[in-house]
Amino acid sequence: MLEPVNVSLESLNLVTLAPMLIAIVGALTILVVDLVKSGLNKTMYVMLSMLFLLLDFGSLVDFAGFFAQNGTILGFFDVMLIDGLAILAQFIIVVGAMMFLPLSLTSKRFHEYSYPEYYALFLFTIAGLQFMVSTDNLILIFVGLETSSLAIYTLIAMHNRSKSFEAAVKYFTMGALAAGFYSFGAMVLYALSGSVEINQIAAVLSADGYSNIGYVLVGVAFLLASFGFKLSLVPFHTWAPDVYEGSSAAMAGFISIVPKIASFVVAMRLFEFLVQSGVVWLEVTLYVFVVVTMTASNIWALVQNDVKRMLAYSSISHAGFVMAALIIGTTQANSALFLYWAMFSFTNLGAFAMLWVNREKSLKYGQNSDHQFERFSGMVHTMPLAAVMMGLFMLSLAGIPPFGIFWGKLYMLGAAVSGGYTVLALIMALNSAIAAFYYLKLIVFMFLKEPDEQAHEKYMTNASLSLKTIIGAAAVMTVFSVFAVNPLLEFITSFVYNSGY
Amino acid sequence: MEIGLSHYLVLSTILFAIGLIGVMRRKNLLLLFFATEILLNSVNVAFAAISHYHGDLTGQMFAFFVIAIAASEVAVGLGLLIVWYKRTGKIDLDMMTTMRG
Amino acid sequence: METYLYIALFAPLVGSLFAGLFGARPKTIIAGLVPTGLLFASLVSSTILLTHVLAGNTVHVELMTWMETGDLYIPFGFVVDQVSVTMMMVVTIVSTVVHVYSIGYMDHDKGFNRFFSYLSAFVFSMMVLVMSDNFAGLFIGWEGVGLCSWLLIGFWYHKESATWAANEAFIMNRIADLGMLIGIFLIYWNTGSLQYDQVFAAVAGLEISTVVWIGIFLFIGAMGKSAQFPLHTWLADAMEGPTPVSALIHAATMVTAGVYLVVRANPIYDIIPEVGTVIASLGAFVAMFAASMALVNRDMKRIIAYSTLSQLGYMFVAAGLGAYWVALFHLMAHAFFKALLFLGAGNVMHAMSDELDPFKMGGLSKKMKGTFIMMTVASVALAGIYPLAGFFSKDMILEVAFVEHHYILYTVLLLTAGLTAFYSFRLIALIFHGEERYKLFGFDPHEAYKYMLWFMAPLAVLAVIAGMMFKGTYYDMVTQLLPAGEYHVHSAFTYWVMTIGTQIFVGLAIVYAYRKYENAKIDKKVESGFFYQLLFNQYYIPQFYEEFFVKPYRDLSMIFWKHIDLKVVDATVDMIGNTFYKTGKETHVMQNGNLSTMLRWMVAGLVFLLVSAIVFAKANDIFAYMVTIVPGLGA
Amino acid sequence: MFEAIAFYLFAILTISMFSIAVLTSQALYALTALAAGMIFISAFFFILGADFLGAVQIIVYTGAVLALYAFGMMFFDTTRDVVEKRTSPMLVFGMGGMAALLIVLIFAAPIVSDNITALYPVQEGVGNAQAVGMVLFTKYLVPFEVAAVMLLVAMIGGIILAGKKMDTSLTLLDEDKSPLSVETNEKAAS
Amino acid sequence: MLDNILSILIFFPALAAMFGFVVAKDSIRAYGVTVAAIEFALSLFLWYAYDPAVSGMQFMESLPLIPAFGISYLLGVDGISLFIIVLAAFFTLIGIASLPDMKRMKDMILTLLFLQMTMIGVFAALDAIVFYVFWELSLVPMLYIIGAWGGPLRIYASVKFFLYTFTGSLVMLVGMLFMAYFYHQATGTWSFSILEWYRLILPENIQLWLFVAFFLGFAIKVPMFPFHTWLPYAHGQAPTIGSVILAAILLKMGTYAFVRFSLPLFPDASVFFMMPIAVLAIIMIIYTAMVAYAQEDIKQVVAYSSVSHMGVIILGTFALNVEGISGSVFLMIAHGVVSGALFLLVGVIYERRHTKMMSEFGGLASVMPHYATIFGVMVMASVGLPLTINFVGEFLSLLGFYQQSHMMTLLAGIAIIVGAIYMLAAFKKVFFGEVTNEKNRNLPDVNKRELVALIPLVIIAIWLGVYPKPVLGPINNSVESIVQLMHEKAVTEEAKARIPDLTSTIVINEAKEETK
Repeated sequence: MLEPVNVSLESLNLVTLAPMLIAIVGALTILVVDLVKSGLNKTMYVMLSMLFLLLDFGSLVDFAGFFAQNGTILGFFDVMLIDGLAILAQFIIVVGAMMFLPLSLTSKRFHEYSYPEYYALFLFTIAGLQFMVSTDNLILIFVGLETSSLAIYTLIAMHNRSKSFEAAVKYFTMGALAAGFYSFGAMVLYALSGSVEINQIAAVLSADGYSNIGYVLVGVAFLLASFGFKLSLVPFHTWAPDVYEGSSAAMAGFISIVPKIASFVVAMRLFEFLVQSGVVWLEVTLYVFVVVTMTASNIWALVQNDVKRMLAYSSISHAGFVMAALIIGTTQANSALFLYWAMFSFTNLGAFAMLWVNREKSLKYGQNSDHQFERFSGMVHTMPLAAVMMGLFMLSLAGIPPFGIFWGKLYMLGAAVSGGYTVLALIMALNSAIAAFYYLKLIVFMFLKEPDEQAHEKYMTNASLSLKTIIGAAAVMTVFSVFAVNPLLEFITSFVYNSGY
Repeated sequence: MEIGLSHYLVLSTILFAIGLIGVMRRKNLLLLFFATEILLNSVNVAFAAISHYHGDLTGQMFAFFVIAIAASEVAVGLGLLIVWYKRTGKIDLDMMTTMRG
Repeated sequence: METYLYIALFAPLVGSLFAGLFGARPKTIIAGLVPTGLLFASLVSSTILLTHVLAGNTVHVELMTWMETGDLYIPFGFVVDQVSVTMMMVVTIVSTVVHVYSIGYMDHDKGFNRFFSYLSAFVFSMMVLVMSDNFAGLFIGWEGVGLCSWLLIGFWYHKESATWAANEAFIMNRIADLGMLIGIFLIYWNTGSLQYDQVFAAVAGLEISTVVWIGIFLFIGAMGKSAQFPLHTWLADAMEGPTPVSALIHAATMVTAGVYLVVRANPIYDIIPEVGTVIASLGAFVAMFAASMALVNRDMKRIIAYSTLSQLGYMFVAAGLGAYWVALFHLMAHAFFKALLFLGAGNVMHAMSDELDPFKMGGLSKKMKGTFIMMTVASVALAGIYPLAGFFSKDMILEVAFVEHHYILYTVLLLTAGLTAFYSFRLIALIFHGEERYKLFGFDPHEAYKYMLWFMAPLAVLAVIAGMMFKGTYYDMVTQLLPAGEYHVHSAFTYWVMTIGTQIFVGLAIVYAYRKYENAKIDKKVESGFFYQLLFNQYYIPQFYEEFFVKPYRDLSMIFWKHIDLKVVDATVDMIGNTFYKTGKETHVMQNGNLSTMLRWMVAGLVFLLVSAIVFAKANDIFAYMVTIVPGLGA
Repeated sequence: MFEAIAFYLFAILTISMFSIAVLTSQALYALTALAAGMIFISAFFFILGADFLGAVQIIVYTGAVLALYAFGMMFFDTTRDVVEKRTSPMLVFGMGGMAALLIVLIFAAPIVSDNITALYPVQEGVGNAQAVGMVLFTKYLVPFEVAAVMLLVAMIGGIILAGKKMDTSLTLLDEDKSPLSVETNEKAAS
Repeated sequence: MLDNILSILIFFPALAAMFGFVVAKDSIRAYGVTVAAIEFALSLFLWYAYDPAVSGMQFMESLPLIPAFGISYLLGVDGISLFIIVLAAFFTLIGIASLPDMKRMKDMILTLLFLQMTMIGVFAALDAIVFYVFWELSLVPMLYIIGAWGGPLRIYASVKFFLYTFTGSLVMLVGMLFMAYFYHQATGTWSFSILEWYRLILPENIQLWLFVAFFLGFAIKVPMFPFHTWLPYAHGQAPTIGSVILAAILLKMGTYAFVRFSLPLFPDASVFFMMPIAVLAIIMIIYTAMVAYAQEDIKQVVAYSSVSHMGVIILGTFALNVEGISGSVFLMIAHGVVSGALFLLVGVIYERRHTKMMSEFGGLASVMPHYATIFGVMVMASVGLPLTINFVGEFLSLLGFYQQSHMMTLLAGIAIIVGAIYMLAAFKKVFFGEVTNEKNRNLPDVNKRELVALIPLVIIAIWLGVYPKPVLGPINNSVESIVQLMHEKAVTEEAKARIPDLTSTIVINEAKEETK
């Protein structure tokens, strides 16, 4: 007979679930409100979601304080693992979500924003991602990942036009394949170690000295393929441009930032111990991935005709850049990852919001995508302020100091150099130069070309006050980020360091 | 002849490969989804086998969750297919190439 | 005395700036008079300074610091000593005359004001050149006269030939200036200073090879300004400038700067007689070479220019052989009579509406008596007939060569003296004697303004008496600074034979020239001869330069630009960019929008990972196996 | 011995069934083969003593998933022959076979590890379902709940996407056409 | 006021530009001129307050910016940067004052003010990252100026300019990070302060690598052969004001950085690379001068001449002695004045004829005598006539390098010949001869607005040529301290020998003083 299990409630550390539960409760609340009274205005839902996200954020602040004092928190039979990485990642996830959510307050009417389910799914996504980062159990990671992914597929499709369906289907199908990879990889590791918890796996593997290196590598290869999909590493990136193009700009921005940071954290947990324990193959492979991803996506971004697609490739490239942290593996590098991503999120938010603001319902004659470069030509004459802001975002993305991303880049390159990866640092730096070309392309269109005769008035079709506020805030953050870097860096470094990375 | 873990793993691999072939080969989305089910199923066999040979239940847990995930994927996937089909009348993925480059 | 020094130095500058104020306005006579007056003031100051120096004093002032960095210290320092005062006198006298003359000569020219501005600026530069107490200051004047020469040669900038000649002169001078600059660098890094006194004091302690290099490089600088072979072509072309300019710059002053430099740097050249010999040989060669070209030329001014060139050769012979005071003396005397000759030629040109071919003149002596007399005097002086200035200065050089046992040089110089007499009187004969050919060409010659002639008179007087009167005083004065050396042939017999022989030889040459050219017969046979053509075409050197330097330079520049800069350097840069772009264009089709392709890419990625993983794992295994079976591989 | 026979039998069966599912051009065959393959898979679960899993497999897959697919098939009218344009079959089979071969190569060697300790050991005398339940509701409670949320998400997603809400695209609709008219119509209909 | 004067100098124009967005279009020029004049006055005040006897940094400001990574906002000027700052303020002033009427005047003036911020920032920064920030930021306004107001190829030119220099400076950034890392290794703390870095003595092989990394960034900026090809396009396409600022100030960033970074940080590497760099410099001097000679566009002539002169600056810098470095720093200022003026002058005829082809002109001396005079003065300054500003710099640079290599200097000295060739040829083509093109017959001479810009430049060109001491003195002091630092830091024997030890010569100088 099975013995009854006595579990004290305290040892469960139920509180570790708080942030995710808040998001889930938020989602359910929205669904319930809709059941009680349907047809409410979207603004209500947006603000409701914002409130829950704020609560979520508050609980994270609480955790951060707790972590700073007591270190890593385990909960629920050690399934939940709230360490510095988890807290940092959740901060980025929640803040990113809070930034992108108000983009639904458009003046134009879009399909997805008219339905409360959108907001519920949005919150579910957040919850899923939060689960994903705050555990080292492969099962929970998988479930969290799928929760968020399935919600995102739906969110993309809810934009409701044929391109968004196409994007959702592509994303979904490839996601299903990646899920297969993930489960296979997890299976191999489980077969090797008898455990699905990363620290256990690491312990077991190092205990027998990686004697079954072939198995390990097969498992890692599968997991790498799976996270390569999530992190859009070449050649697993092919979904990214299409999905970005097909989804609404706001959604695209969200996808480019929030889910990725979750995947980064998981990748850090999964791969870094392997790199550290001298699995040369993984180091080399990651090196190749980083270089190829950065370079190839930059090269493809060069030839894009659509700003959104260009930004998609650029996001791939940035992801590749950040992946370098996994190879370097020092505290500095891991801190740089978070710093970079925090800076990147502001800027990318601004850039995508800008696209969102000038979104029109129908395509003009001769266009086959929403944000062709021609649309932006001569923008500085018609809308100087908007053009300047977009220009700032582009400069920041290109890594021109003193704008946001530069500091991330600087710190990451610094980490690479300090870690002894000077050649990698050079490659990364030179890639920024390639990337500068396509960011400049937009600047060239906005500032150096004459405006298109007809297109004058329609830039801000979709703008509303809240959108403008967000863009303005993003611009301010981008410009004055230098003052935020130091506190941020100290905060991040202490968290990363105390988590043992 | 003892059936060991390796046998199951090899079987799982073969099934997985079949799934991969299906994923790569199918142009009809619905049939492509079949192939993704095969992928997940093949892994389940392996999980069950490992669980058995290690005498550990975690593998079964994993397999259980994989089944749950597979089921949810079907729901969303079919939903997506339905809207797509309603809009275009096709579920052939060769028709889905408006975005490229 | 310092006040006089400053007046002498800066009065021309003030004059230049004053005239410059009117630069773009129509002619104002005041723009001519004021600089002239100021220059006269400069002349007076120079004379006062001369008396001061004659009394055995020198003036040395330091106006202010120019450059000071590291160990380098260069002030604007000026010195009036025996050498510089001589030069100052020459410069101020000739330039005062030329200024006055120019008021008449440039009377009808649109650029009257501008001309005086340039001319005075030139005098200022020349004064800086001669008065400076250091090599850097000398270089300022050196380049300054170059600039003014450029401005004045190209004064009539509408004329293609004038501007071309101006640029040629400037660039050729620049080539030599590089040598000069290097010389200065050498001096600085070896002696730690550029002040004459410190340099000359230190130079004795240097290694001889260093001094040789210094001497060579300074002389290269001198070669450019003094138009020595092979940098001589610009001088003849410089005759495109207004004639007073030719008189002042290209006869009396600037071109002698090279000689001045060698004279000034005599402590350096004294140490290195071998270099001096080379200089003297080159000088002798140039003397002969230039004279030969003057024989056949049909351009009045060019003939005089070649004669100048030839005389500069003489000076270098003297300087090279260590007879610095002789060189300087000839410089002075030459300045007077050559300026006079040029001014006379200017009168003729005026009279003949800027016609330069003497074969179109003839018999002008009746119409232009004053000019005729003066030019004849100048030519006699040039030919070195007793008792005119040329005799004392030029024959002295012959003696120097003889005394120093350079008989080849002596012979060359002697022959050249004959040639000089010949071409000088060929010119006189063609212009002033014989038939009045100008009528055939419809010219109506007239004498120049009276005051122009009056102001040429001092030069004429000097050309006559400079040798006789001043030689003693000059010698006493100059040898206080320059190495004294009496160059007398020891045997009185030899001396008389030489002197009289030379006089007779020269006289014969004059007579022959008269006979041959009085009637301006053109001997077709001779003219088509090889030597005539060779000389007439200046030994084909200009063509040679054109073919082998100018054209290749132009072509090479074109190649550098069109083929290397655009097609190699720039194209490489663009190629890097284009490679990325093209790669993008070629490969972005892999994103063909088809889901099947995407999935296959994913699987391909996986397979790639697996392959590499297994290769790695197997390699690892094999390596481990090898380690076990092969001892000594290490673990 | 029995185990070996069963293993090989079912291995051959599943492989062939899945192969048919993947290779056939008849959609109906594919579906049927898939269903059969799923059931054969559950046989392995039973062989391996994972009874609970086997039951879940049959219920969820054959019961739910395949029913959904069948419904989808009817909806999409793919019962007739699926015409598929093939591109580079060599590549497909090559890569698939390659992947399989590589892993098999590794898996041919048995996993030897002394360090594996079962964290949740299979206890003698405890029914599989019971044991699974124990683990599921202690250690894996959180994933279980999250899985529930996931299913909820999938449900909402499925309903939203397949339901009427997506019929008229507000995104593409002009502003002046009142969305309310659409929604009110819907409400009236429901 | 004095404590923060550098910050005020840097941010005042930027702030003014922000406010300038509000100013109405018709008054913007007055606004711009006023702001630039105030800025210039401030810079003059800086010069006035600067103590020329002190060789180190003055007006230091320090504020921790990112202490966690050792980045601080550290400013200061010495004799080397002081005058370039003054020059930057000056050129912005006359640039705005002489701006011809153009479309989008307001944008132009505001951009110029932003550009001014970045320029002054580069020269005032003493922290490598702050330096880098301004260094990169300066590309942006320049991109806009070239790209928006330039010629037909403007977009190509501006993007090329941006990308090329950006690429180079990224490599430099990696170098900086490595330097900081090395500092971290040595001291245990992060720091990007140049003054802190000065204290590090690096092993030679590290010096070599770092030198190369920094070199790439600087060399492209200078631009050195063979990285120069962006420059002709940038100049060729840029509007007058763009060329002026580019030639006068922006190019100086590269040469300035050599003096500020490469020499004192890597003395041994500087000695090691002296000859290769000298070879490049000589190629630059002669080759680009020849290319300049082949040009048909007057502006391209000036552009290539600019490159050629930069070669002399480089050569002077790598003379590694006080004479050479002082000369090269002085030549930076001189080159700024002269090539700035030449570009302004070219702008004058471009404004009138909208062409820059020399074949279109000819005989302008009689049509525009004042113009021709000023042009002539500047041509002469450009060919390095004594008593003009360029001569002092060129003379000292070449003089300095002569100590290192005789042959090289002889080759480099060809600069004075080839320089004269292309300049005079161009001058001749444009100004001499008869007026052949009817369009040129009635061109108006320079107007007041243009004179406002040109006359001061002429005055400076001659004033500093005659009396360079006020500038050369402070430069000399600061350069001496750098050379001494280099000598002390040098590791290898060769470097010790090549870089003079000033402590020994100071004794001699004192002895000299006594004897005077």
